[in-house]
Amino acid sequence: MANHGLALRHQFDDVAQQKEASTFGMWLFLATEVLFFGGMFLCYTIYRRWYPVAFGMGSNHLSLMLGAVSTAVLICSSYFMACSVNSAATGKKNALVGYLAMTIVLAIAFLAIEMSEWHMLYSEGLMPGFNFTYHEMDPRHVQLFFGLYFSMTGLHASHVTIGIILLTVMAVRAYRGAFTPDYHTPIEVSGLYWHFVDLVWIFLFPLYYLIARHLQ
Amino acid sequence: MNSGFRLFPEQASTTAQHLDHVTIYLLIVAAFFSTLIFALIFYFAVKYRRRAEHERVVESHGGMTLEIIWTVVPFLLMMVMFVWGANVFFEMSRPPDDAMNVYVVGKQWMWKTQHLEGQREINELHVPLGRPVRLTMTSEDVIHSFYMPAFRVKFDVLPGRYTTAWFNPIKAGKYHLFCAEYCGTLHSGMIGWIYVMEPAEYERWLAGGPAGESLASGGEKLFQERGCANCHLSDKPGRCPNLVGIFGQPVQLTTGQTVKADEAYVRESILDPSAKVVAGYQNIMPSFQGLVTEEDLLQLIEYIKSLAKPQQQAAPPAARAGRKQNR
Amino acid sequence: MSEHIVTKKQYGFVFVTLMVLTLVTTYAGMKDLGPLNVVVALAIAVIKASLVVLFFMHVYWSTKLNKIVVVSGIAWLGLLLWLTVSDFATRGWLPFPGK
Amino acid sequence: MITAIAPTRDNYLTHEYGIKSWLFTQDHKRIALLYLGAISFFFFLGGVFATIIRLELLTPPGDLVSAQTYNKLFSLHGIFMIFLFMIPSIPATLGNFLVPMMIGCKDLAFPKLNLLSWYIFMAGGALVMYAMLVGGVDTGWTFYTPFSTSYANTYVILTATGIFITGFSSILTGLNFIVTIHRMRAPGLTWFRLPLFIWSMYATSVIQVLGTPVIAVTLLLVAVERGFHIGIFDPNLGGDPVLFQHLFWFYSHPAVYIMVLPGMGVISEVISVYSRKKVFGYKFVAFSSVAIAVLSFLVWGHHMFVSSQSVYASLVFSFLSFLVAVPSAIKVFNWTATLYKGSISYDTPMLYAFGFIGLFTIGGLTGTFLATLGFDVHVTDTYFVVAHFHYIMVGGTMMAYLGGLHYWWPKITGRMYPEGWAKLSALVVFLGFNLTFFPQFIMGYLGMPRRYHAYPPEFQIYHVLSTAGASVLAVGYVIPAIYFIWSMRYGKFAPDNPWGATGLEWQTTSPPPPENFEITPVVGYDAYDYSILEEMKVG
Repeated sequence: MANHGLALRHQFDDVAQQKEASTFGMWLFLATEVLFFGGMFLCYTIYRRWYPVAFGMGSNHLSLMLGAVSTAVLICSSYFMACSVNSAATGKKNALVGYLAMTIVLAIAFLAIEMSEWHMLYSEGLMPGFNFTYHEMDPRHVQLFFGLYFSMTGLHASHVTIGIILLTVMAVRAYRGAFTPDYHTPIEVSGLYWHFVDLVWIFLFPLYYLIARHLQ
Repeated sequence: MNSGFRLFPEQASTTAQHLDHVTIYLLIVAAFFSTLIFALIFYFAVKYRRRAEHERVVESHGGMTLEIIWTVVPFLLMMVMFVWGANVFFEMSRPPDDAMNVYVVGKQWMWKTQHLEGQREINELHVPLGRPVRLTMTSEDVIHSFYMPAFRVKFDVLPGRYTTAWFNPIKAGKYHLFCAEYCGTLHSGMIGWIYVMEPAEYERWLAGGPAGESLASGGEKLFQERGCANCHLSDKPGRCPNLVGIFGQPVQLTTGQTVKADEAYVRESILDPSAKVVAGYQNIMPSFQGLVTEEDLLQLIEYIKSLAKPQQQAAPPAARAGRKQNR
Repeated sequence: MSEHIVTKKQYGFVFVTLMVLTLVTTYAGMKDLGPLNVVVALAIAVIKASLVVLFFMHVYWSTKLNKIVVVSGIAWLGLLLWLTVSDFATRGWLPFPGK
Repeated sequence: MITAIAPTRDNYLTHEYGIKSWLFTQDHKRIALLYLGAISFFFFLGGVFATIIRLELLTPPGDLVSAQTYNKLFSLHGIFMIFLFMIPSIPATLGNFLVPMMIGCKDLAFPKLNLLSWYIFMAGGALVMYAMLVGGVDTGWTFYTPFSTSYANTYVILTATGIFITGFSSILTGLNFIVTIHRMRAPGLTWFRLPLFIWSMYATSVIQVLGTPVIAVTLLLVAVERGFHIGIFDPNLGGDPVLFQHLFWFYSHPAVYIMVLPGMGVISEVISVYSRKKVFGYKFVAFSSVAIAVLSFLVWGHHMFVSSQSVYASLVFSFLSFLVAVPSAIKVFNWTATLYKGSISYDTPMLYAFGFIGLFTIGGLTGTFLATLGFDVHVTDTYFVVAHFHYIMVGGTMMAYLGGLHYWWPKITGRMYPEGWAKLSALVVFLGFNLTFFPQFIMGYLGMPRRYHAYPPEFQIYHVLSTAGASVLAVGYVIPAIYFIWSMRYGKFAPDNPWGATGLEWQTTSPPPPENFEITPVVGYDAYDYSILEEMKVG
């Protein structure tokens, strides 16, 4: 096995051991992320059970179209990420850089959709802390709903931003030819991270956008 | 309250007696295992001290039976602790029905107690001997904790929610009251006294005190002033639910849920009416958030409770205050 | 993560299923299924999530250790939810406020 | 007698010099020393706060400092001691130094990540220091809402962000250890030949990785709630303060096991070496570490028996809390059984180990008191609880930390500590500790609430005893600080294996070379097999 120059760190015996260590390490990190978002999902579970009506009304103020499109965009970017891992493993450098670029573009598109959703809610006066004005039924619990909504989607958006930075660095290194079929662990590890970010949104979308659409 | 040197706290309530039996059991178990471990260490350390520099030791492999013994025995001892402790806890969690109701409002760094007869006290509570006392408590700002060491009673007092504690005094005297949940700058100043008095003495204190009107009648006055009466007492259906006889009954909401009309429901419906709208009515009631204080809420709840009684209760409030309240 | 390389075609299948499931869950969200609404939404989300984890993130072909980490992460989240909800769900069993 | 030979060979201390060689090192041994320096400073600060608190409590009216200052003092004492000293104490110093050496590899799996952990720790620590200097925080280390979110007017967000950052250092250290222990053991070193210190490091890392994120999100929610009033914990907006307590204690109870488990690992090593005998029931002690790591996540509700948590949940948490006490009991009995028919020498680490077992037993037993529902209602939030957790943390972990430092000092610095002074300070620490905290048990049972800066006069006698004990304890801690520094320059040179121990870390030079081992060792024997050691010496 070609130990690609600086690729093998001195404390590892061989490249295989190093790859398994990196992916195992990333999976441990993703377990912490599961619990990090888990704390907020707990708050969501408790308060949705306590205030179902307020959550339904709050959810109906969110635009279903933007939510569905953003989910689709994120799944596409996840698909392109998977393709980039595949092309890294098969040594096709240009395909790798191309897919990474596509993933980044779609990630930015997702952020754009998310920010437009936020702006729409802000202009409707539904952003707690920024002149929250809501006078229909049960204003306080609806404010709680939007407080939770902005906290969770905000945390998710920050993770998407970190992902964009990470993928850009990977794309630049890929463009410089740093990865070969034998050594492309960084691509796989950032792939794991990006799929996790998509995973969180797969749960956020139904829990926030599909609570009580039938009442609309 | 002799403040001499003491190792055990005073026993001034039935709960204290029951709990002290559990405590003795706990102390015995702890004393046994601590001395066992200390003695074994000391004995082994001396008996098997290293005599020669390169002394060889015959290895004794692990003994499964020993391992099982010191897993099962502690576990069984602890199960006794669990069951006995849970028993006392269950008793602490259920006030008896004939308990005398007292309302407590915790506020940053003082306790306000209110008797049903109308007496209001700051950082003090006078109760008669021989009758259990049930405390319904709430807080105006942060979490406090109503703690009476002599009665072994402690319960947190939360903002936006009612919590309950109770004790049955067995000895007259003056007992400490502490706030046990950190609540800010003068947390250590939020202390007071519980006076347990002989029944006769208590009556004299009750009569001698400021003759304010009872909570229920105070609530009735508020009910009229704030305009609740013309809506909630009229028997014209459709505008708003009639509150006579509603306390404690299940209520059907527009969302299909049914909730029990307890203190928390009444409080929430006054402060945030649109949260739980009764089935068949619109959400037209204005919120009284910020217009009523915690004490007003307690009076209104007491009045609505009094509405729950059958019709003869509607005697004029003045007459009711005169009679002794031994509900 | 072993030397097993997942082909783009396999990724394609997973991608299409994910998109279809997104449409299904959006459509199901519009209908009034009463309490079933939550169950359906969560079931579809769990299916999508497991697809992503097993195939996009290669857990299906990865070492036993990685699988244990995935399971324990979810299990710990379950612990947090289960014991906390067991408190909130059993409040008010005693007829006294705050118990 | 221990032969004194000057270290001629190249070792990790003399390999390179200069600030850059320390601040940009990737050598786990140097990072361990960086942590040692940082946490000693934070321990000193926490100790200063404790001293002022104890002086304040000498008199009932509380006239040394104002109420607000006192509240800041106990809050900062808690925050500095727990987040900036106890949690990183053994894992980050002894753990960082020894885990790679004990499993026979050159370094941790991710050396850069290890250095990053130190920088993150220092950044978080600096932020908490800055928050303290500009005004401190008076919410207690528990940050209970709605006080911390709506009513406190001190630097809550700043301190919470500082702790949030130090949390990541804890996560990354745990992650590093788990990957290293799984992936990089020396050939022949199977799981059941690992030293028990590694088992306890592994269990601690599991708790760090799975627990810390929840406190991170909790502090994030407190900061967001305080900044934008989104209502998550604010009762006026429908939030529930008890939900904060659930999220907070889900991490904070396992955190107390993060603090005590490494101490147990050190004790297993020390007891075995100084009685020259295999640890009794090796598998039971190893699995009880892992059992503690798992069960510690099920019991947090025993902090909330009187917080209007439902009665049903309190019953469930009380029962589970008794379950988590069983593995600790197994460990104590197995340590005591190890002494049976051993050849016990009274070196300082062994004195600290005896102290640990005794005091940890008292701490653990009072823990079962607090798990008993009825009793906990009476004593929660009183000095009984303060005494309980100090018996575990100061009586347990602190003693194990000092014992571990003494035990591995020859390996870390290549110098021996002065045995006479060390034995004296161990005794002073033991006496000072008991005089400080045993009266608090009695005072707590009598009903003295915690976090009071003024108290009724009948508790004064206990406070005076406790303050007297605290001054003795302070002396007990200062002496080792002095002679450790003294020994770095004037201590006798330490041989490779001064105690005749069997761990891999003792089969390399003291202090060890940068790559730990000239040739990667092959392990063919069980842990603590002293007979093998004899043959190696003879062969």
